Amino acid sequence: MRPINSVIQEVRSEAPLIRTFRLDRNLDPAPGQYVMVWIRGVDEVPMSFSGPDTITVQSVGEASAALFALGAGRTVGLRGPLGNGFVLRGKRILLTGGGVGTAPLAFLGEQAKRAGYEVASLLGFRSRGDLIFRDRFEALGDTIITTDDGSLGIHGRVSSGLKELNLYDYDQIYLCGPEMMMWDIISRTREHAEKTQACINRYFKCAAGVCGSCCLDPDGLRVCVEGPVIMADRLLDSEFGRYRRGPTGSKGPCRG
Amino acid sequence: MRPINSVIQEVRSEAPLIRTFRLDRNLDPAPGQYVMVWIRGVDEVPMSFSGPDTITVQSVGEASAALFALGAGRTVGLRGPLGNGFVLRGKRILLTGGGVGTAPLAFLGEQAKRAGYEVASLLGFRSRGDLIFRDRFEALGDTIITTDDGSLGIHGRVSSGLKELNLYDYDQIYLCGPEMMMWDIISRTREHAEKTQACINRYFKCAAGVCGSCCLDPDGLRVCVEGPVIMADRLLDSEFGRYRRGPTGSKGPCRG
Amino acid sequence: MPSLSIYAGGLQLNNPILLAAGILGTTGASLCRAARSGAGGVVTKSVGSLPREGHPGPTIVHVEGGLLNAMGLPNPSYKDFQDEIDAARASGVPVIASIFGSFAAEFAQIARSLKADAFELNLSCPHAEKYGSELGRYPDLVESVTGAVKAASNVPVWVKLTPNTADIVELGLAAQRGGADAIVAINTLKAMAIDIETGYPILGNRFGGLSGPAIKPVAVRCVYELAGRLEIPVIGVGGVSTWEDAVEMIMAGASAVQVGTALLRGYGVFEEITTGLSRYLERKSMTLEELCGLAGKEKLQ
Amino acid sequence: MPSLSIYAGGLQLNNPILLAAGILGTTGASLCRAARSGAGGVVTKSVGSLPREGHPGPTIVHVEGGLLNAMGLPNPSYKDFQDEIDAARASGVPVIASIFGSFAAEFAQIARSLKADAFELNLSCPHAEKYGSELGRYPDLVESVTGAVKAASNVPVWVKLTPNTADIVELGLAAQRGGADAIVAINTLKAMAIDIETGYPILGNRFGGLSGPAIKPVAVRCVYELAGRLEIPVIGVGGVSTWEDAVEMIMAGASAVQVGTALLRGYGVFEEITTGLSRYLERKSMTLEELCGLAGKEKLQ
Ligand SMILES: Cc1cc2nc3c(=O)[nH]c(=O)nc-3n(C[C@H](O)[C@H](O)[C@H](O)COP(=O)(O)OP(=O)(O)OC[C@H]3O[C@@H](n4cnc5c(N)ncnc54)[C@H](O)[C@@H]3O)c2cc1C
Ligand SMILES: Cc1cc2nc3c(=O)[nH]c(=O)nc-3n(C[C@H](O)[C@H](O)[C@H](O)COP(=O)(O)OP(=O)(O)OC[C@H]3O[C@@H](n4cnc5c(N)ncnc54)[C@H](O)[C@@H]3O)c2cc1C
Ligand SMILES: Cc1cc2nc3c(=O)[nH]c(=O)nc-3n(C[C@H](O)[C@H](O)[C@H](O)COP(=O)(O)O)c2cc1C
Ligand SMILES: Cc1cc2nc3c(=O)[nH]c(=O)nc-3n(C[C@H](O)[C@H](O)[C@H](O)COP(=O)(O)O)c2cc1C
Ligand code: FES
Ligand code: FES
Repeated sequence: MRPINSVIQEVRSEAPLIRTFRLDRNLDPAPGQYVMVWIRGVDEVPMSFSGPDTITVQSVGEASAALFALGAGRTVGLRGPLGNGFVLRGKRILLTGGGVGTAPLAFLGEQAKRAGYEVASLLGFRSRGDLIFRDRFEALGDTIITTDDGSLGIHGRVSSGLKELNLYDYDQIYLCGPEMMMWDIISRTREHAEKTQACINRYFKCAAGVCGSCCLDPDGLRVCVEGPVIMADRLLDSEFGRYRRGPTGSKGPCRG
Repeated sequence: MRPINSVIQEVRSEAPLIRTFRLDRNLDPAPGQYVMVWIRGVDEVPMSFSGPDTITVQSVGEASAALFALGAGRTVGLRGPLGNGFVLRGKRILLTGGGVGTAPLAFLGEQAKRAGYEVASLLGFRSRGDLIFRDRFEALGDTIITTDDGSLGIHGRVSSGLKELNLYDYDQIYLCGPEMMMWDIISRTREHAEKTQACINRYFKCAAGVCGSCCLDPDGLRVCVEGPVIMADRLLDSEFGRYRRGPTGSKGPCRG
Repeated sequence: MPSLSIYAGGLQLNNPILLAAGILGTTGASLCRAARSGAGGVVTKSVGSLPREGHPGPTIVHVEGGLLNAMGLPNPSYKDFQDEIDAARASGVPVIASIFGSFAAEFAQIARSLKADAFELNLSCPHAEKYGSELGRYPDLVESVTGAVKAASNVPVWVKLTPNTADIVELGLAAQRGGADAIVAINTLKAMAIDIETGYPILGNRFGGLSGPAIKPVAVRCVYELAGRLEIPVIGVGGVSTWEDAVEMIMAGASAVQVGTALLRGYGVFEEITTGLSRYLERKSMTLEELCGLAGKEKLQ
Repeated sequence: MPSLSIYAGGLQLNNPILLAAGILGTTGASLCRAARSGAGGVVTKSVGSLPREGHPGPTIVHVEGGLLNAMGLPNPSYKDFQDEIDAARASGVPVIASIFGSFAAEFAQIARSLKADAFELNLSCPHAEKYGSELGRYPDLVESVTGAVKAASNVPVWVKLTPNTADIVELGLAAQRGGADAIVAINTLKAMAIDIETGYPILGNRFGGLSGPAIKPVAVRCVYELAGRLEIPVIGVGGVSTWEDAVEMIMAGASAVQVGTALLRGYGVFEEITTGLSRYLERKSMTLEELCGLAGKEKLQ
């Protein structure tokens, strides 16, 4: 139950501020589950699995920067896999999201494809240079890409790409990305909320369901243990997309 | 792991100072194993099982007297079964001992008889009035009884009865009784020590193998967990029959 | 079914099983959820006078028989917490605001500013510098902080004590002198865990507090000692995770019981415990009042 | 295999894993057996100046993650104990005599009368009136008792401390001032258990001491705090039951480690722990000295 020591095997740069770390062990995670990564002497932070033995990290602050400073051969402590991951349902599925949120989606898509699902993807990035996992998604099936600056694919936000798709064609939709992007999609596709699984993000402290820092209004859903994958219909009338609590527990705006 | 509450079902008087208590549960003991009996507000003391759900107690001091004061419907706390019991071996067995030590022997004999063993008994008591379990032993097979005062059976100590038997006839010998009686038998039958199992007695405090109060010189054998049944050959060169430690840990004479 | 309702520490409770401080107590919604799940009352996360982010991670470590935590009292400050309390009070169960500070006037200021059904003074957190047990280990400070909060508020004041002391009764008597309406015992034991691959203390703060089943025998002992010596009620907390544990704590002298770490199993613990407790009282034909402090009574059985 | 031999607390030890006081320490034979089973040294049952039978039973209760005991310091008195020590010393490992008393002169008298390789002063037993932690909670008494024994004997003097205090470092500093050669931390936590069928406290003495895995995080914290502040070595005890636990305790700052409750599993624990510890040092290419206190070092990894 203590952090498991893990030696980083390989570090790959995916984009200027995004790197994938291959660990020395497969913790048998379900896509959508996460692991608490202890960067010793710094902090312990939640990271989704981007593969059975990889995490893909965006450098945004102290802990992620410290992780970037570690190379192959250095160690981290792991606590996981934690939380509830995505559940595969139906036959045809759509993966949608953006940014570093594509990490668990690529992992899910690969598992789905092996299991015989038909997989399509709709992904958004800020610009061509931020694109990650393009090959992984394209190997899965039809892939639509949007960029905010139009440097690749459709010009605009992910939701601009929705027009290209008939969501009724998909048995299940899987969502992960910056909160405002996810909210944009969820709120535009309300009629599909019951078949949309969203992998969301809150400020985690304990990651064990006791401290209360990740609880979602108005039901007090503990994202760390009851999520991070949550059916979108439960998010519609929640704080999601409206506000989120930070490290002190006070409310602040949603990022991304 | 805490004391199990048990309601006394029945109390039977076996002799002036000996009573059998039937408990409300069968803890599935092996004959020779014991149970720590918590007489609440008084003490917790070790008692051998005289049957699957009975203990047979001689009143000798505070705790046993307090137990005598409890009748059917009253409760005790139980911790057990504990220790190593007798192991049945061979085909023909001899039960020998005396006093309240006959309790585990009667239990063993009944189990052996059901399992097809041929059972003989040699038992010693102070006098006719102290006799217990006569019917139980006689139902098992040949039974020789000795009394110190000659009021029944052979006049003399148990060892006087040994002359009536050819110990080579028995595959295994089971011994329980006052220490000096057991020592008398063991030291007179040295050549049979390897096939003699003795259920012995020391001052138990923890009954868990940690406090050290029951340890036997010279090997430090923990009677509470490695006994109370011990092969007689391990007793031959031990403190057994010579001295025993009391509640303070200091050496004193053997009783009985 | 026998009634579990009870008047304890100045509050009327539907049942004596409460949510402990710092456990799922950051938001009004999570407090309401505890109430809906059967808690007889809920204690909030401890709030202070300034926003705090708490300690860096790891903030918890699972250890044998328990949990180590060093959250570091993260909280938005009392100025940003009334909404959460109000939301929690909508649940209908009493909401006890846990508060902390580093001197009496700071406690009093917070108590004056917040509206809650009662206050619980955290004089016992073992891992936040200048707060908690760093004050709570001194009887004179316990007395003066309690007195200051009593003077500043007109709701019941509970004082939560630390077991990291040679004599918890001294601290309890001090709180009683200060006018406390109840004692809450115990907070966590100061403890730590070290990563044997590297030598790093695991908790971001190095030191933390041990909770869960591991500390129950210590908590039961503290409650028994306090209940035997004080006139005010004692609320028991520490390692309670089953109804049997709750019975033990009440027998030791607890008028009510708080549950913390057991929430690792989910919100279902409240119903599990209250149902078990009711059944027990029914089987024994006893009332909650008769059960309370039974272990300290002269004549037993 | 790396060497496990170490000089600690004034004694040369073949390995740093010792038998703790009061565990299978009543007879010379059981102490020898611990030595034969691989203990690097053995501490006797605590002996006082008069024979004591100890508390009535139950003297132990199994609890989650640990053991409660209230033996009550049964012992034949030092006058009847030299034989046991002599028999134990024949094993070849150092024999540390644990002694207790209720004032400095009583300790000194016992130390003057017994011949052992070292003395361990029990200033920490939480469940015997007028002994143990009833003295050991006061720094001035810790200092004076230590000083008196130092003056009365010419072998190393170890002082065993109680965790039932707000600040164990204060007690450690007092022992150091008194001239202690090493600190032993920790004794058990004062605790109790109640029988829920009847309300009876289970232990004959009602109160007892909690030991075993449940207290390891408290022991590790105490050792870490003491090792960081004292100049004399610290010997760690509390909940060690695997080699990983021993590594953790040594990293926290323990020069040697005592094992108590884990003997519930039998004498095999000594070899299990020493073998695991050797293998670990080999894998890490470290010496025992390098491991000691690693968690408190500034630069790690
Ligand atoms: C379930 C889950 C899965 C995640 N998966 C990934 C992933 O695959 N890749 C990735 O790059 N990031 C992921 N994150 C976000 C990642 O945890 C944060 O980016 C990281 O904690 C930032 O730490 P920092 O010290 O670098 O930045 P900080 O300077 O501490 O903070 C930067 C931002 O990150 C947020 N953050 C900081 N700590 C946490 C925390 N403990 N929990 C949640 N948010 C935090 C802050 O709110 C802040 O907005 C995930 C978060 C969650 C909750
Ligand atoms: C394994 C084992 C099995 C036993 N089985 C039986 C049995 O089936 N029937 C029976 O009547 N007795 C049995 N005894 C003995 C019984 O435990 C003692 O007679 C009883 O503990 C006496 O307690 P008391 O308070 O009545 O007497 P006390 O006044 O305390 O002592 C009377 C005598 O009993 C001995 N004694 C006291 N306490 C203990 C103890 N905790 N452990 C061992 N000896 C003790 C004392 O040394 C003393 O000689 C057994 C003892 C052991 C160790
Ligand atoms: C994660 C966590 C956070 C806690 N936060 C607080 C707190 O803010 N204030 C407080 O008084 N106690 C706090 N505690 C202590 C608990 O309220 C409780 O006293 C302790 O955990 C013992 O009870 P338990 O074993 O039931 O958890 C916290 C405990 C845990 C585990
Ligand atoms: C049954 C038992 C008896 C003990 N007797 C003593 C004693 O006589 N003197 C002493 O200093 N400590 C005594 N202790 C405390 C232990 O030496 C040790 O400090 C404590 O149990 C914590 O270590 P552990 O978890 O490895 O058992 C005793 C502990 C137990 C469990
Ligand atoms: S992060 Fe603590 S409850 Fe979710
Ligand atoms: S009675 Fe304690 S070791 Fe046997």
